[in-house]
Amino acid sequence: MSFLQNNIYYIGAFGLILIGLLIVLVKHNLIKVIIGLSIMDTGINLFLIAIGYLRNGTAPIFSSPEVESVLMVDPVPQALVLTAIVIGVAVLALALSLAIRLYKHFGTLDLRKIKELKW
Amino acid sequence: MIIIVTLIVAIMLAAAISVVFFKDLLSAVIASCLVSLFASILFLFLQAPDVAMAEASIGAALITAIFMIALRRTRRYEE
Amino acid sequence: MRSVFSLILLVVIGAGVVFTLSSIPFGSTSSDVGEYYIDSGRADTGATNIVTSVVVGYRAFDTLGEVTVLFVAAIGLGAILAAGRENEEKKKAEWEPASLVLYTGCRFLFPLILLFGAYVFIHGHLTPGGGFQGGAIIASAFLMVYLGCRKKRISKTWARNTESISGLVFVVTGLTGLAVGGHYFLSNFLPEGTLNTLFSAGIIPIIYIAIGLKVGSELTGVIDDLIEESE
Amino acid sequence: MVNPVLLIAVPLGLAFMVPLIDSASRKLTRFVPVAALMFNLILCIRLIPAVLENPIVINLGGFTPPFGINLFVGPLGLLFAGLISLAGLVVSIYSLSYIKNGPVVKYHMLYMLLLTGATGVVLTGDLFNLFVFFEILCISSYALVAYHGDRAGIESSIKYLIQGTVGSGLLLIGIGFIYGIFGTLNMADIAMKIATVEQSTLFVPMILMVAGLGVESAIFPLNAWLPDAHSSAPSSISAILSGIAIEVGLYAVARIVFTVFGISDIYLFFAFLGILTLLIGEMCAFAQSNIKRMLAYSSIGQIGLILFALALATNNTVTGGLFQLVNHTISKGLLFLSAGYMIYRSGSMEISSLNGMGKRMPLTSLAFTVGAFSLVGLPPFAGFPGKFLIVSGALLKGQMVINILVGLVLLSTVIEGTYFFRVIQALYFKDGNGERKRAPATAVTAMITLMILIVALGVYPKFLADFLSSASSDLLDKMSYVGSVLK
Amino acid sequence: MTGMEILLLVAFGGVMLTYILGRISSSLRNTFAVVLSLVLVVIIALMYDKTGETIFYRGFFGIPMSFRIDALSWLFAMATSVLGCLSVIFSLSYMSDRKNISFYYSMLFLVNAGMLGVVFSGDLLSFFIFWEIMSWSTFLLISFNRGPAVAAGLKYIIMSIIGSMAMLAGTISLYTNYGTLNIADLSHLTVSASPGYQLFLLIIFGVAFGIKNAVMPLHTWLPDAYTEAPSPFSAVLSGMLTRMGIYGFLLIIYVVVGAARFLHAADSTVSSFNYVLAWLGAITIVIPTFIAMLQNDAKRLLAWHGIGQGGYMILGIAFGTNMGVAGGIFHTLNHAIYIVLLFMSVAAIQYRTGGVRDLNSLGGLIKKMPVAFIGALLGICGLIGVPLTNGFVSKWMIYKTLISGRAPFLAFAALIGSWGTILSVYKFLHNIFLGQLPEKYRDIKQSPFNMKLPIIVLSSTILLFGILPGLPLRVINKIVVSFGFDSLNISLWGIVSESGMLNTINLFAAILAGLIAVWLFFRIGARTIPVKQDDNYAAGAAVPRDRYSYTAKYYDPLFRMISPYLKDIFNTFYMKIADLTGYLSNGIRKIYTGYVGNYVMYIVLFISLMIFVQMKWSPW
Repeated sequence: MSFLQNNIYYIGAFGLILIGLLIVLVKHNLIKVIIGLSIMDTGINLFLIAIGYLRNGTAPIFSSPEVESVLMVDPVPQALVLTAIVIGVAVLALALSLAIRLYKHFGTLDLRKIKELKW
Repeated sequence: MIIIVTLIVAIMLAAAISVVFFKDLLSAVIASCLVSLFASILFLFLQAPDVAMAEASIGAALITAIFMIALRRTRRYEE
Repeated sequence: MRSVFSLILLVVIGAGVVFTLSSIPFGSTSSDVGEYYIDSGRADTGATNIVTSVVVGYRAFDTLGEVTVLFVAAIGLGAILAAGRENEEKKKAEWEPASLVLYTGCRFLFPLILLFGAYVFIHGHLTPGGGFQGGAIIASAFLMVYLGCRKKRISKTWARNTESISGLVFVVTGLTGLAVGGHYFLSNFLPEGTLNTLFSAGIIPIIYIAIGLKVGSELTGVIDDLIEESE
Repeated sequence: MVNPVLLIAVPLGLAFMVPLIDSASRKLTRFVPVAALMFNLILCIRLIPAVLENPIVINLGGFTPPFGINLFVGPLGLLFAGLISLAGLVVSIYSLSYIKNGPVVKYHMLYMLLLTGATGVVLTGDLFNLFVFFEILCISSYALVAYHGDRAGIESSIKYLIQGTVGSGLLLIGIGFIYGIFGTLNMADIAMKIATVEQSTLFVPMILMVAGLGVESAIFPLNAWLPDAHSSAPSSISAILSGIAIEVGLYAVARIVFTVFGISDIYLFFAFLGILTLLIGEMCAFAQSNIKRMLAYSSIGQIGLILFALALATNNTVTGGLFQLVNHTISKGLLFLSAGYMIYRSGSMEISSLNGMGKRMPLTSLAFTVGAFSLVGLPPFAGFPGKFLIVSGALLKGQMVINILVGLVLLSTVIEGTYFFRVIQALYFKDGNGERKRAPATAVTAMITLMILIVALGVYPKFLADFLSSASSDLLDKMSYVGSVLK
Repeated sequence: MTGMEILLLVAFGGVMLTYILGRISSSLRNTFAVVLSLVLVVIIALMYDKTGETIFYRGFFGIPMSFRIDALSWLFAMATSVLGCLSVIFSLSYMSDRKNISFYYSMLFLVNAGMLGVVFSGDLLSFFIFWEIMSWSTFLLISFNRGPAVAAGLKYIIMSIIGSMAMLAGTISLYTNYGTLNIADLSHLTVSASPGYQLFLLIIFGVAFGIKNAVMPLHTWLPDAYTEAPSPFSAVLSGMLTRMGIYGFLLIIYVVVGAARFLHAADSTVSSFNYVLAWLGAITIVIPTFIAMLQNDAKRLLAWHGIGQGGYMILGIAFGTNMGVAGGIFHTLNHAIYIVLLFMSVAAIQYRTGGVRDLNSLGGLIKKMPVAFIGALLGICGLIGVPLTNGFVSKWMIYKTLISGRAPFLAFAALIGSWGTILSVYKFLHNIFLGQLPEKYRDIKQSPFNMKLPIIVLSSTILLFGILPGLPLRVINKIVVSFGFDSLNISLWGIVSESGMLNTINLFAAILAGLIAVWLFFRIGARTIPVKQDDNYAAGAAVPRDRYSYTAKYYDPLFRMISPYLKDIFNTFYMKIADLTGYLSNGIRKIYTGYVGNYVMYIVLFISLMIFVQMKWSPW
C-alpha cells in the first residue's frame, strides 16, 4: 500500500507517457498518432504536478488574507503545466489542420503510405 | 483515498491503452477525452485546482471538439 | 515484431526513469523557489492565488511566450487551411438545421457561459482559474453556438482585432513597466491594493483579462477555421 | 543604455499589431518584418561594447534570478541574436518579392514570430522559458514549412511536427526531472547546484533534454525531419531553418551540456556524435539529385562539424565552431536563397534542371558558387578561417583519438567538395535551355549582402575572432556565468 | 609597399579588371591582357637576385602572413610569368571564336596570380591560401570546354581537395607544434623535431604535392585534365601549374624540414622517405611513358609524357645531392619550356584543323605549317634529351647523379623511360607532320602570327638553354646552395665535376661537324629521285589517294605485347572507390525511410540506447 501511496501518480504519469510514445511508434494512422501525442502531453503534465506535490499540502491559494502560510504544494509546476497545456492544444490544433490538408492531398491518413519524401 | 486514486489511474491507463486497439477513431478520441478527464481529477487530488480547470476545459472539452471536427473532415475508421 | 521491439525500448527508458525518480521521492520534495513564492507571493504581487502570482507575476515572461505560442498556432492553422483553400472551388455543404429546443437552449446558455468565463479570468488573482481557463470557457461557449445554432458565425475581423489588441495590451503593459516601473520589463507599476479584493494585485488583472480575451478569441478562431474547413 | 528585452518585446508587439496594420494598409505589412529586424540588428550592434565589458543580466518583472526569469545577454547570446537579426533581415528583404502567393500577411507574422522565438531561446536564462520560446520557434516553423500547402510541404510538415512534438515532450520531461531534483529552473542556479547531486542521477534528465533539443538541432539519429522539411519549405524558410533554427537548437544543447551541466566526461561522446552526424550528412548529400535536399543534408553535416568543434570544449575549437556556425548561417542562407530563384525559374529541383543556369542567371549562379566555395572551406571565403580554427584547436589537444576524428573531418570536406562542385559544373559547364532573366531587385540585394559578408569574413576574420573568443569563454566558463546571474 | 606586394596587387587586380574590360570591349580586353602579362614579366625580371621578406597582412587571427623572395621563388615566378604571357599571346587568336572569353582570360590571370602567390609566400598559411585559389580557379578553367571536360574537372578538383586537405592538416600541425607558420622560422625550429614527426610532415605534404605533380599512384587526374582543358591553358597547366608540386616538394624537403643537413646520415628517416620517393619517381617515369605510347590523342600523349617527365624531376630532387637537385630543378624549367611548346604546336594544329587531335587522322602537315613543325621537332628533341637541347643537360645531370650515387636500377629505369619517350614522340611527330596529307587539309593555312611568336620564342629558348646551360644553372646553383648543399662548379658552357664534365660547346662543335659531313655526303653522292608519296607497291591493289597511312597501327606488335600490362590500374582503383562511396552513400540515406514512425523510433532508440549503456556500464 505504501508503494502505491508513494508511486501511483508517477506510475500514472509515466504510464501515460510511455503509452503515448507506444502509440506514436506502432500506430500508423495519423489521427491515432496525434492522440498518442496528446496522451503523452497529459502524462507529462501529470508528472510535473506530481513532482510539485507536498504530502498533506493544500492548494496554493490564500482564501482569506488572514491565513498564514501553511503547508502548501509547490505552485511552480502548476504554473508550468498551465503553460504546457496551452502549448499542447496549440500543437494539436496545428497537427489536426495539417491532417485535414494531408487527407485532402493523399486521400489517406496511413503514414506508411505517405512516403513521397524519403532518402 | 489511495484506492480511489489507484482505481482512477487504472481506468485512465486502460483508456489510454484502448486507444491502441480501437478501429473506430471516434472511440479513440473519446478514450483520450476520458484520459484527460481522469487526469484532471488527479490534478484536483494533487491540490492543483487551476490546472484541473484548465485540463478539464481545454484538454477534455476543446481538444475533443477539435478532434471531432477533424474526424468529420477525414475518415472515421482506421484503415 | 515492431511493437515488441518498441516495448523493449520503452521498458529500458522506463527503467532509466525509475532509477532517476528514486531520487525525487513523491510528496516530500520542497523547492526553495516554491517556498519563497508561497511566503512572499502575496507581498510581492498582491495576488492571493499563488499560482496566478507565479503565472502572471514571477513568470509572466513565460506567459507572454505561451500566449505567443497559441497565437502562432492560430495563425499557422489559418495559413495552412488558407493555402490549400485557394486552389479548390468553394462548395457549400447543406447543414441540417438544429432543432428548436437545441437552438433556444444554446442561445440562452451562450451569454451565461460567456459571463462565467469572464468571471473566471477577472478573478484569476483571487480564486482558482485565470486567463487560460476563462479563455477556454469562452471558446467553448462559441463552440456550443457553432454546434447548436449552426448558422451563427463570429465576425473574423472582430476576433482578429480582439486577438491583436489584447496581445498588444500585454506587451504594452510590459513595456510600460519597463518605462516607469523600475526599469524592468513586465514589472508591476500599479498599486497593489488590498489583498483579496477585485481591484488589487497591480497589473495582474489587466494581463489576465488580456490573456483571457486573447485565448478566447484565438481558440474561437481556431475552431471557426476548422469548422469552416469542414463545410 | 538600451534594454535587450526590446529584442524580444518589440518584434512580438509588432507581430501582434500586424492584423491591425493590415486592416489599415495592405502594403505596409510586408515591411513590418524588415523594420522589426532592422531595429533588432541596430540594437544588437549598439549592445556590443557593453556586453563585451560585462554580460548584461535582465531580471524580468524585477524579481531577482532564482525567483524570476532572467535574460542573460552575454557575448554568445548577443552573437546569436545579432546573427538571427542579420539573417532574418536579409531573408525578409528577399521574401518581399519571393513570397507572392498564399496568405502573405500570415507568412510575415509567422516569420517574425519564428525569429522572435529564436531570439528568446538564445537570450533566456531560464529552462522552462527556453522551452516556451523553443515551442514558438518550432510551431512557427511547422506552419511555415507547410506554407505553400502542396503535397510535399504538408507531408514534411506533419512529419516534422510529430518528431518535434515528441522531442519537446522529452525536453519537458527532462525539465520536470531537473525541477524535481534541484527545485529551481534558473540555469545559473542549477549550474551552481549541480555538484551537490550525484552524477549518475543527472544522466537521464540530461539525455532526455539533449534528445529533445537534439531533434531540433539535427544531431544524427534525431534529424530525420530535416531533409524533408528543408527541401519542401519555401526557399526563404529553408534558409532560415538551416541558418537559424538548427543553430539555435545547437546553442540550446551546448548551453545545457556545457554551462548548465558542465560535466566533462561526456564531451568526447558528443565529439563522436558530431563526427557521425557530419559523415552521414555529407554522404547522404553526396547521393542526392535534388538540390534542396542536398543542401539540407549538407546542413546536417555542417551541424555535425560545429557540434564536434563545440564538444572539444577548448577556447580555440569553440571559437572555430562558432565561426563555422556564422559561416554556415550566411553561406547556407545564400545557397538556399540563390537556389530558390533558380528553382523558381527552372521549375524543378533536380540538379540536372539547373544546367546552364550560369548563362541565364549569372548573378544568382555566382551567389551559389560563392556560397558553395565558402561552405567547402576554400579560401578566401568565410568557411576557411572556421575550418582552420577548428582543426588547429583539435590538433592542439594532442590526443590520438581526436587526431583521427580530424582526419574524418577533412575526409568529409572532400565529399562535400565533390557534390558542391558537381552542382557548380552543372551551372556553368553544361548546356541548358531557357531565357535569360534576372532575379528581382530585392532578392539580388539580399544575395549581394550575403556575398559581401562572406568575402569580408574570409579576408578579415579577425573582425569577428575577438568577439567569438569572448563568446566561447561565455559558453565554457561556467563559474562566471553563475556569478554574473546570481550576484 | 615592396615589389612583391605591388606584383601580387597587379596580378590579382588584373583579374577583376580583365573581366570588367571584357564587358566593355573585347579588343580592349585583349590589349590589356597582353600588357598585364608583360608587366608581370617585367616586374618579376626586375626582382632578379633579390632576397627578402615582408609581412603584408595580419588580419587572419593575427597570424602574420608574409611574402618572401629568394632564388627559388624568383625562378619559378619568372617561368610562370613568361609562360603565362606566352599563353595569353597564344590565346588571342586561339580563343577568339569561343564564348565566355572574358571569363577565360580572368581565370587564366587568376591561376597565374595564384601561382605567383604560392611561390612568393613566406609562410605556409598564405601558401595554402594561394594554393587553394590556384586550385579552384584551375578547376573552373579545366571544365571550360564542356562535354567530357566536365568529368575531367570534377576528377581534378576531387583529387585537388584531397591534396589540400592533407596540406591543411600538415600546416596546422606545424602551427600547433611551433606556433608559427613562417617558413624561415620553421626551418630553424624543425631541426629539433623528432624523426617520426619529420616523416609525418614529409608524407602528409608529399600527398598534397604528389597529387599536384602527379606522382605515380596519385596521377590519375592529369591525363583527362590536360586533354580536355583549352589547349593554351593545357600548356600552362602542364608547364607550371603541375610543377608547383615540385616547388612544394623542394620547399618542404629542403627548406621546411631542411633535409640537406642530414639526408645522407645513416639512420635518417628522411633519407628513407627520399628513397621511396625516388622509386616512385622511377615508376612514374617508366609506366606513363609506355602508356603514352599507346595513345592516339595528341594531347593525351603529351599529358602522359607530362607525368613521365615529372618522374625525372622527382628522381633528381629525391636523390638529394647537389647535382641531382639542380638537375631536378633544371629539368622542371626545361620541361616547362618544351611541353608548353609542344602543346602550343598541337593547339596551332587544332586551331587550323578545327579541333582535330586524333593522331591517326592527321598527317603531312609539315609543308602546311612549318613553324608548328619546327616547334614540335625541337619540343620532342628536348623531351627526349637530344644533345644541344635543354632536356639533354638536365637529364645528363640526373643520370650522372644516379650513376655516381650508385643507383643502377634507378638509372636503368630512367634510361628505359628515355627509350620509351623516343618511340612514342616519334609517332607523335610522324603522324602529325609526316606521311600523307589528308585531302580535307589540302588548303589549310599557316597559323597566325601571335601563335607563331610563342612557338618561335620557345624553340629558340630550347636551343639557347641547350647550348648555354650556364645561364639558368647559375640561378639554380644559388637555390641549391641556399638549401645547404655544396656549390656546383658551373661555367657558361656546362658543368665541371670531378668525374666527367659536360661541355656543350664541344658537343656543339662535334655535332655541327657531323652534320656538315652528313650533308656533304648526301649532297655530293646524291642518287635519289623524288617519287610521289602514294607511288607505292601495295600488293597489286591501288593505294587510296586520299588516305594512305602506314602509321595507323604504329608499333602494333609492340602494343600487343605490352598493352595488357599498361592498364591504368590506379585510375580503375580510384573509380572503384568513387563508385563504392556512391553505393555506400546511397545505402546510408536509406535510413531515412519516409515513414515517420521509424523516425520517432530513432529518437526512442537513441535515448534507450544511452540509458541502457549508462545503466549497464555506468561510464558517466
